[in-house]
Amino acid sequence: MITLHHYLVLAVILFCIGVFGVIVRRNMLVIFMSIELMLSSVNLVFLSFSRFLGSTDGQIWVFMVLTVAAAEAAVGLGIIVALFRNKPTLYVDEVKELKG
Amino acid sequence: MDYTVAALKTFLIFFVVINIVPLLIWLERKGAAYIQDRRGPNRAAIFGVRLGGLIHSLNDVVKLLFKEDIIPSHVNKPLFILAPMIAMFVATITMAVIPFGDPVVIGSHAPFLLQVADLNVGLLYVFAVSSLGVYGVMLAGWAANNKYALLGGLRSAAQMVSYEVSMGLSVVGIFLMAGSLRLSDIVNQQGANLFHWNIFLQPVAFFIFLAALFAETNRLPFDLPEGESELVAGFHVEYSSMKFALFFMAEYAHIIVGSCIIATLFFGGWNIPFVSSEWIKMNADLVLKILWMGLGLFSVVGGSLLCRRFKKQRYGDLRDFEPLVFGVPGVLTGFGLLGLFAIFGNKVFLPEWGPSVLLAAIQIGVFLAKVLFFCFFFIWVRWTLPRFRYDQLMKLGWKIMLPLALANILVTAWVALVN
Amino acid sequence: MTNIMNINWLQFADLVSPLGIPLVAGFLMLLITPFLKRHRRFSFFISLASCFIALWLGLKNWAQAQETVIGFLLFDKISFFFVILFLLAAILVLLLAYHYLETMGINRPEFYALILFCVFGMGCMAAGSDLMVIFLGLEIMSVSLYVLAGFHRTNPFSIEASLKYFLVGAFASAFLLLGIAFIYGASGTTDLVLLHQNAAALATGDARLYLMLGLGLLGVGLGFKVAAVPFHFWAPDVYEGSPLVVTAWMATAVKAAGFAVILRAVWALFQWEPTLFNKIIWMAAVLTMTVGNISALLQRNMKRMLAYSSIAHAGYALIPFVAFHEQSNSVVASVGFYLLAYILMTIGAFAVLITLTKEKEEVLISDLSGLGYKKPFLGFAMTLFLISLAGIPPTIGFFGKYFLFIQAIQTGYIWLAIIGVINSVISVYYYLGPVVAMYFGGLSPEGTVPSVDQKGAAPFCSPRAVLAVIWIAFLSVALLGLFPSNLLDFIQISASSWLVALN
Amino acid sequence: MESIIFYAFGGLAVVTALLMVTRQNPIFSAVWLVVCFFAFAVLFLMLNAQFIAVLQILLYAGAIMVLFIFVIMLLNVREEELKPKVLQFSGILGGGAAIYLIILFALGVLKEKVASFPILPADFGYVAPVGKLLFTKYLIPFELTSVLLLVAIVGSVVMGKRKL
Repeated sequence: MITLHHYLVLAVILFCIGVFGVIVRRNMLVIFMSIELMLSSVNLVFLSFSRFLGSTDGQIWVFMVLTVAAAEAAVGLGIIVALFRNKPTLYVDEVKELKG
Repeated sequence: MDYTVAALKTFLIFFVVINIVPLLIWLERKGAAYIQDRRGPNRAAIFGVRLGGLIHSLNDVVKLLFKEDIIPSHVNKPLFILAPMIAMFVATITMAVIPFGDPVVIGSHAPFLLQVADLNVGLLYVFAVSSLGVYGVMLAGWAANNKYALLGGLRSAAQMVSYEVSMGLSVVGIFLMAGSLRLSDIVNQQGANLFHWNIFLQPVAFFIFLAALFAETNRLPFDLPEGESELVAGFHVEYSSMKFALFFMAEYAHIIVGSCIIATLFFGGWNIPFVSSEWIKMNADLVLKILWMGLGLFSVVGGSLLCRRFKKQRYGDLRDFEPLVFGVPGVLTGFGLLGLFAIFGNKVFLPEWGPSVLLAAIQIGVFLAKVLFFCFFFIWVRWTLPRFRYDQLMKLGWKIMLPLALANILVTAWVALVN
Repeated sequence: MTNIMNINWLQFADLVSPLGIPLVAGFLMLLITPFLKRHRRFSFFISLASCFIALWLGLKNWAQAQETVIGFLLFDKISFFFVILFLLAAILVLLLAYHYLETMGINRPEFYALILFCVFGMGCMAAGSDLMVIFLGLEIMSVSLYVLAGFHRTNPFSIEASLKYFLVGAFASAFLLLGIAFIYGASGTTDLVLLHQNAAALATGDARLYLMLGLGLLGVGLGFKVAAVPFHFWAPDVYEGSPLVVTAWMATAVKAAGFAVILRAVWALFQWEPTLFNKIIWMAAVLTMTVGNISALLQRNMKRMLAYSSIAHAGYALIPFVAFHEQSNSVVASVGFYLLAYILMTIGAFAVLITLTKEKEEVLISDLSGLGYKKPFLGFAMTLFLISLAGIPPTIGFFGKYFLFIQAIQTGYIWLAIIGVINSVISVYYYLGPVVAMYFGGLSPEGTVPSVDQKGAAPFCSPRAVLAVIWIAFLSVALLGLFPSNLLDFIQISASSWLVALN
Repeated sequence: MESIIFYAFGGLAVVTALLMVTRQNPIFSAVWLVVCFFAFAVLFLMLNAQFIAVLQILLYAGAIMVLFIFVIMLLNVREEELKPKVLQFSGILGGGAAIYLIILFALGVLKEKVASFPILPADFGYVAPVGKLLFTKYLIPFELTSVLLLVAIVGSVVMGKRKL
């Protein structure tokens, strides 16, 4: 019997793998992909609650999250390409013109 | 039980697609030849039987299967192997939602669907899956570790992503008319009346869709990713033997799938112009007789025409007898059919399930005929039009087709609102 | 409400116009400018004009505002107050921008369009009555800001700031969303008014843990967005790297928008267990103030110093939230007043910095030396802004802080107020650094005033628009510091109508 | 049957997510993430969200990840420029933080009473009901997404175009 909790725990595990990726990896593309993974697991949370509550509102939320993910991907990859033109590296720890 | 049926259907459809591919390759070579005013392949033969060059396709299959499989040392091996698989997989999986006919209802049994899955989101599924096709090309381009391949991969990714947008937008008008994304609903909504087919109701959408489909399948006039004159062979320059064949087959499978979608969305799917399904069901006996007679006559006429081409000692070997191999049996079968019709013609009556099955058979036949016509159309276009320049291609996609598709949606929505 | 056809669209258009006009102006600008020759001027003027019209409409709507909720937007006086605040900041920043962008060679219409879209997003954040609209507004704002931060594409600092801001922003958005997802799961709704009515019941019900998880994650997400400690680490880098006008915009309006959301969220969601909430706010406020101020002490770069000071100011603005349960009305008013004050003085300070830049982004404190002699007005204005930021009477900054601390004192959080005062005293030290440099720096040993051309390196270019901004900020900081009560009344009316009507 | 699918695809999602995070070469990360998104789509289907499941593939796998791979190809970083993995302080910190978060969340979630799913109407999550809601109740958020996408278009042109 699969219950709400199964889905929530799965979603949370996936979310945390995303957090792990963001914190540990230095490759900016992988960091960005980890963020996409986080957003996707948020979708899983929304959908399992939507299924549990029997309300379609959660699916609308997922629709919005998908849009946001797409918008962020477009801008974020644009930024990465622009950065690469200035300094050909993929690693955030090599980008340290600003002392911080 | 359900799963078994689904698996059988899947296998059947896959089998059909795989077998149309060599046929299309033959059609392509022959079509190119006749468009360029030459004969095309006609030498390979089995005991003198050449089938108009069709044996060449068989030869190609055998050759590609048994050729040495070379993986160059500088490639990225996992992705290099994965890429052609993705290409082929994606091309065939789309067929799952294509309806080949009305659900067959026999007695009190549940309707038997003539498609693998009747999804509520059918058309979106088609787009979702076809948008994955770009992975095969991109990963092949990247994994080959070769400048030409990389450029080909990049080009195709940009091209496919750009054209997917106008492709998706062009069919929104059809959703609006059908009120559903289910492909069977879209076909039913078009009905048997020729002038209710979407080709007449949504002509702009049709042309946009067609152009986008050419770009999606990487066919001429949009075959920039593999343009021989500029990129050697584009993304599959490093591939050989069966891996190359998979790409090659994927391209043709893509054409078949694309033709299926065009036939479904714009040409009434399995519908026969002006002959409604109900009419066929009501007059199943009559239809059966007409078909029986027609088949018999066709065999006789076709067979005798073939036999007339038999000339002794033209080649001086077995090939001289080739027309007879098909002509004589054809004539005999035709006479047999006609004779049977004369004897039993009036005594035949169909069992209870007969009309439904007959209808389904006719629908499948009509649908396949439409699909084959569009496959031929692809080939026709390829050997007729020149290739675009890359910037023109992008300009066409973003600056002409996209606004047109949007305008089409606006107009359709307005008309739908007024009605 | 559920059926969109029942909406009175005319009324909606009227109410939404203060947000909508900048948006429409942005669309128009993007449509028209490619066909124009003198497009830079055109886009500057059209954006400015749209902001002025929107400001006028905002004031008009503020006067007539009832608590109407249409299509997830809550049009009450406090929404319009925040919209007016954003528009004011936008006008000031736009006035600064034209000259600055010309100097940097990046004067393009997209900049103005993005600022206008940003204003729209902030308006949605302030006026949203559903977390969905708030979140989408936040994203519209953030995506514009990612680009604005990297608008000087050829400058590696700028693009790096953009990347850092983007990665942190997207990361924070994911946390925020997970929080919202759990809140949705706990309550089945994301409507703030409904949540406000049900939060107490939920907090004791079955779904308590989901709600707690959701609130915690939401808090983390919002903390990232307003750069509260310990989620502040990105702010100094981003503020330093971004173009100066964008920094001014991020430090002021964006922060105000973040606080607008926090006000709404605290009102709707965090009212069920005040003691725990107050402890968390107490910690956050103290940490944010202290870390911000102490780090600011070490900075030599003006931009970076102002960045840390903006973190510290976020800490001050968090203080009154401990009193939200008891006296929400005056808390909202004090935060609103403080944000307005902060916007005016910070933009003033940035305006003075902009007069000092010429193709070089960095402004060190030593670059300011002698400004008090060379340009007496600029020096005087800068001094006023800085002492106002430090909170020395009789400036607007003093009253702002006074109203904040008084909330804490009235509800018995004496120590919090004392820590706030101590922090203000620390901040005086680094705010006076530039003042000292302006009046006493750059003097030759004999104590004579160096002539301008001797130091010549510091080019002063102060076109009329920038001067106008400095004058506006100067006058309002000085005058409102002397007569703050009218303004406070204005804000108090805004706050009370919201809380009374929907409680 | 339901639990088999759940554990199979849930496990697949977790494994591919871990592979995505640990690959050194970003293109492998991207490929694993695509597989992960497929597993997500199957889970979405199990949750009666047909429409969203297809959108997940269409948008994430078909558009966003294609963009990622496109950028990876465009930047064309060679294998030898990729850094070897070293376990750094941040690695230990991140691993610890992630495990801590998982335990925290999982404990929090599991403390709740067992909550099984209710029976839903047959067309739950189909295109029509979701679309209807999107264009009536949620019309204004829907329009906001179009503004967001416009901002993203302007933004990516500003950042990406070589010459403006």
